[in-house]
Amino acid sequence: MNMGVNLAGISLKNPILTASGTFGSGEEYAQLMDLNKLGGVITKGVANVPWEGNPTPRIAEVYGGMLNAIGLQNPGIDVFVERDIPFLAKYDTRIVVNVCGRSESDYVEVAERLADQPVDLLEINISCPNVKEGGIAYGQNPHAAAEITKAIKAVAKQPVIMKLSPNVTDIAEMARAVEAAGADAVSLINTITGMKIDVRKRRFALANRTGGLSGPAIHPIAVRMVYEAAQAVRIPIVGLGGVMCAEDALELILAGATAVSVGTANFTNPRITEEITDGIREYMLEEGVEDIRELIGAVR
Amino acid sequence: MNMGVNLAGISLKNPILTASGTFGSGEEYAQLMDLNKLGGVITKGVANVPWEGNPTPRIAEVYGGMLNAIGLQNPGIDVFVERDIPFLAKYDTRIVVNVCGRSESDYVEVAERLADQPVDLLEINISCPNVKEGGIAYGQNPHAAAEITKAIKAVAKQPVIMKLSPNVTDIAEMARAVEAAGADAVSLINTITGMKIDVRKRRFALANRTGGLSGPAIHPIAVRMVYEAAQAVRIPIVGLGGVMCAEDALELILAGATAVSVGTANFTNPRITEEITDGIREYMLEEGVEDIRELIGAVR
Amino acid sequence: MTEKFYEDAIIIRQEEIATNIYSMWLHTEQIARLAKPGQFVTLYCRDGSRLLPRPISICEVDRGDCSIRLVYRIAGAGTAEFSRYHTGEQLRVMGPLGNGYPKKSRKALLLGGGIGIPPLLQLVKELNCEKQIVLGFRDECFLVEEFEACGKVYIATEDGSRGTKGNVLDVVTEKGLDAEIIYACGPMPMLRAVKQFAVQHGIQTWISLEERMACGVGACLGCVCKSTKKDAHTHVKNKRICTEGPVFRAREVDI
Amino acid sequence: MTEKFYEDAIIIRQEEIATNIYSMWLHTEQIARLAKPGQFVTLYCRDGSRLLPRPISICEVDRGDCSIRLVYRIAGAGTAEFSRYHTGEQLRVMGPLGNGYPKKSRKALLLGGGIGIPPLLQLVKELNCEKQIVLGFRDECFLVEEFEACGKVYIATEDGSRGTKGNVLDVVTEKGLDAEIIYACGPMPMLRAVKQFAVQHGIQTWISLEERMACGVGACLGCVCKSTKKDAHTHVKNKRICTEGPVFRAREVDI
Repeated sequence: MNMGVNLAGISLKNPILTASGTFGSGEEYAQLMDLNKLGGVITKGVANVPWEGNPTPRIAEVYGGMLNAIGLQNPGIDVFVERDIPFLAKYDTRIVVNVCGRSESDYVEVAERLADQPVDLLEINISCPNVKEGGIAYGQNPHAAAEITKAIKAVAKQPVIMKLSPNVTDIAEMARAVEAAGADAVSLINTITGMKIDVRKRRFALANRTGGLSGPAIHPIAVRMVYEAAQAVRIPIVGLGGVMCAEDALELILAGATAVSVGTANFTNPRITEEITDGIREYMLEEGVEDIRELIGAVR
Repeated sequence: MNMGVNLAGISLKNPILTASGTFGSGEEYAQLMDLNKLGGVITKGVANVPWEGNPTPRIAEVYGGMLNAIGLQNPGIDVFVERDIPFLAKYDTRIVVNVCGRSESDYVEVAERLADQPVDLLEINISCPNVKEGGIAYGQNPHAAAEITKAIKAVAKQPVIMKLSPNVTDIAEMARAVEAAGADAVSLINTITGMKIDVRKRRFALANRTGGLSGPAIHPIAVRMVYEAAQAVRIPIVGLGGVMCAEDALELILAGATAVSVGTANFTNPRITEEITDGIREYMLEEGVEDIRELIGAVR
Repeated sequence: MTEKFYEDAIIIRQEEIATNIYSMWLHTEQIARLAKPGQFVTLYCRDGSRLLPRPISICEVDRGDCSIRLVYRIAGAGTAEFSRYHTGEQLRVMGPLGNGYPKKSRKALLLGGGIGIPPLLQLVKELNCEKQIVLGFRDECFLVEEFEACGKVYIATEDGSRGTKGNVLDVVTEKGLDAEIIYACGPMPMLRAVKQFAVQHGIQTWISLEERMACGVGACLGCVCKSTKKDAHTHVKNKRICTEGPVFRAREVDI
Repeated sequence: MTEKFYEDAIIIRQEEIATNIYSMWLHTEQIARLAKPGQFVTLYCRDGSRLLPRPISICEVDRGDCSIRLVYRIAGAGTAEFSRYHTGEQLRVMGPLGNGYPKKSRKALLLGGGIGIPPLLQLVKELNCEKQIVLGFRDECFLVEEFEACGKVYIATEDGSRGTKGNVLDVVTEKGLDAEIIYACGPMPMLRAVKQFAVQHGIQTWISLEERMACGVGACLGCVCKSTKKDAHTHVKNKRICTEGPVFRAREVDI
């Protein structure tokens, strides 16, 4: 039985990845679960320089999900290259570096710094709802998304995954735009902009007012958008959004995802990624599926 | 203590309404709760002629919510005027008729038929994700939304509430477009397009493939969009989206909603609207709020 | 519209009567008093991630004891949650819902398949006529003794482990059963076959249908079935299974 | 990084020790063995609508019995859920998390306010020095007897119903307490006042902070506080309360 998939030319031992921002660079989870069992780790977003992120509260729980407004706090590419990449390189799993920036040159600088690094894929975050410049400004406009894609592709030595925002009218249009601009893959969905108000204090629950909604609450929206993107583009899709169990991951795969990122669920159970991979294996055995690739986009 | 609000010139005894499509025309719930305790009933959408709606399955449960793809089945305006309006007119509550159509002339015809009827407000559904023509085709394009608003305003004898879709990049732009076209109010959010796949049967859970996601899962998105719309327009806002309790309703009011519609929660408890109204009253007593209008848009 | 209530019921007892098939007796304030054979109730989950009430047919009614019996199969997380409840625990219930079976005093044939069998038990207890009961199972049987106390029972199993090998209609043919009225509940393929049989033999037939439901009271139009004539309420060729049904004259519906 | 485990714990007993304040003893496989004063655990809700684990400080540790005591206030639906659990029930726990208090053998002043009091109990039990304990409450007191068994206890209540009317620092001033080291946990306004007091008197002070958390292990960067110097891990002036904290040298953090 084969659980391996090919993501933009990179082979993954299984389709389960960790979603950016929920797993650090793996070190914090390393003693709670086995990183070697992951198809890959998608790191917390890294910029060309350190970012302080947003003020607190940065987190609010909501029904069936959570809001976050971290604001892409990160130590900058230098520390990341010195500390995080060598740590991850010790494990038998793929390294996908999530890249964030405030301007095209920020993104390009990070991609250039990573060119000679033992990194398998780049995931470009153009869909963070919690930063003013960069982030979602690129993610809600197909032309801007295409431009940033071209600029990064011009310097990147690894395959480039463009991470798309669900906060758009037409996700298929966004996917087509980055595909036409040379993206090797897309990942979707990033969080959906949400808000929580503390009715007793009569103020926003998050210092940033709005935050990104993640968790099972958004899963049906992720399945729909992965399906729409899969009908619109030929490049592979990394599906994510509220995956809590093997069935959720399989829904995204059947809708057209080649790989699946698990995010918020890591907070509910640090071993969830392994349980999801085991669950997919069981499903394949029970359903007589020889090769997981038979399932990719099998529901049309 | 005052719980009454003024919605586009119509006074409501309290801000709680029933969301269109979840409450029929009230008759089915009349023996389970007291319709007189509602600020108003927003009826199931009605068109100029009967609609058969979509094939089944039309319903799928998802984590913290549900998907529906009813497809606006309705008996048509003639039956509605003969049967549903007289039934509702017996109660001491406002009557808000939700209007749907496939073309501008469909909407206009219904608005004209209702002109001499004992109806307090019209809510125009330009955001149903489950019908091909009409519905969301108008709801995702500001120009189309403005055109249909003007056409209906030209014939409507009651204040017109335009019901907006959350499946857009910029909800504020949509709200401004219908305000400029003469809308007396907006209501948001309608359901978010979602999908569920049965992984064992490897097919879509809904015959329509996609359906509208409702329930507490979407509440934080509703709060954010109501807030964004409230910052963008002067006309009153009917807030809805996953309201399950008084706190949820208060969040929408504090974000800028003048009234709140309760939808999916009716399925979890047929008396939920009364419990929400009681909960708001308790909150006002505990917090020393004399007039609920003090709370509308109080968080900025 | 039928009188219905939304109330807290108390679990009198619950047991697994076959693999993943549970029998739950509930004490209710009002529902037992009103319940008729073929009607159903909806049960509400406690877990906040599951919002929609689960429709479950009424298997038996003890009006004196104000209690109803539900026999259900674990079909997902919601019914799995119910199966973990213990005696004395409360749960929210709404009902009785739907129309139920008409009770005619004619030579009756009751055809039940799988988890469609339970609603026929209260019916057979209340029917005052000659009763022939055919129960179809995949393999494991349940409720057979209760039915045998009410009339002649024939059994069909798909694997042939008990009674006739095959389905309920194979029994009807094999035993040459005839009737003036048929009451049926079971999976759609069985109901289609029963309708066809009824048409061929010109027998009045009542079947109970199921569909994904949301409100359970006729408001949301989620659980419709196709009807042969325009429905008086919807004014289109759709009938609400939760309200006009779940029991329909076979010829009324397009299945 | 401190060793931590994700395990199923069993509730030994639980009781309400003051209005909405619960004391829960948990039997754990590994956590009790490793737990240090000032560390915390996260508890996972069963209800699917609540996803995030709840951080709760460790009040007492019985390593021989492999058990830990948690004393928490009902602050929302999650803690309300925990308060309904009974002896013998299981719940998911992760821990021990965070750094905990350093144990110095110097004349100590322990300052606890409200629900910030519990983590000081295990600390006072393990400190081997002169201990002055000041506990501040709004009105209702709890855990006082346990602290009195470990050292001299002074009480402050906002309503003056017991001990000094006012807060913990009012007691320190009124009684003229002095110390070489201060350990404090409580609401932010109290901690700000304690930091100011410590700076004025040049006393080494350790405070325990709290913030909304998601992962609890330092991965998500949700629960940071502002630090006076650039942090060695984050390389910005943010420290992770769940990892570099929850206990900080008062001068390290900008509160």
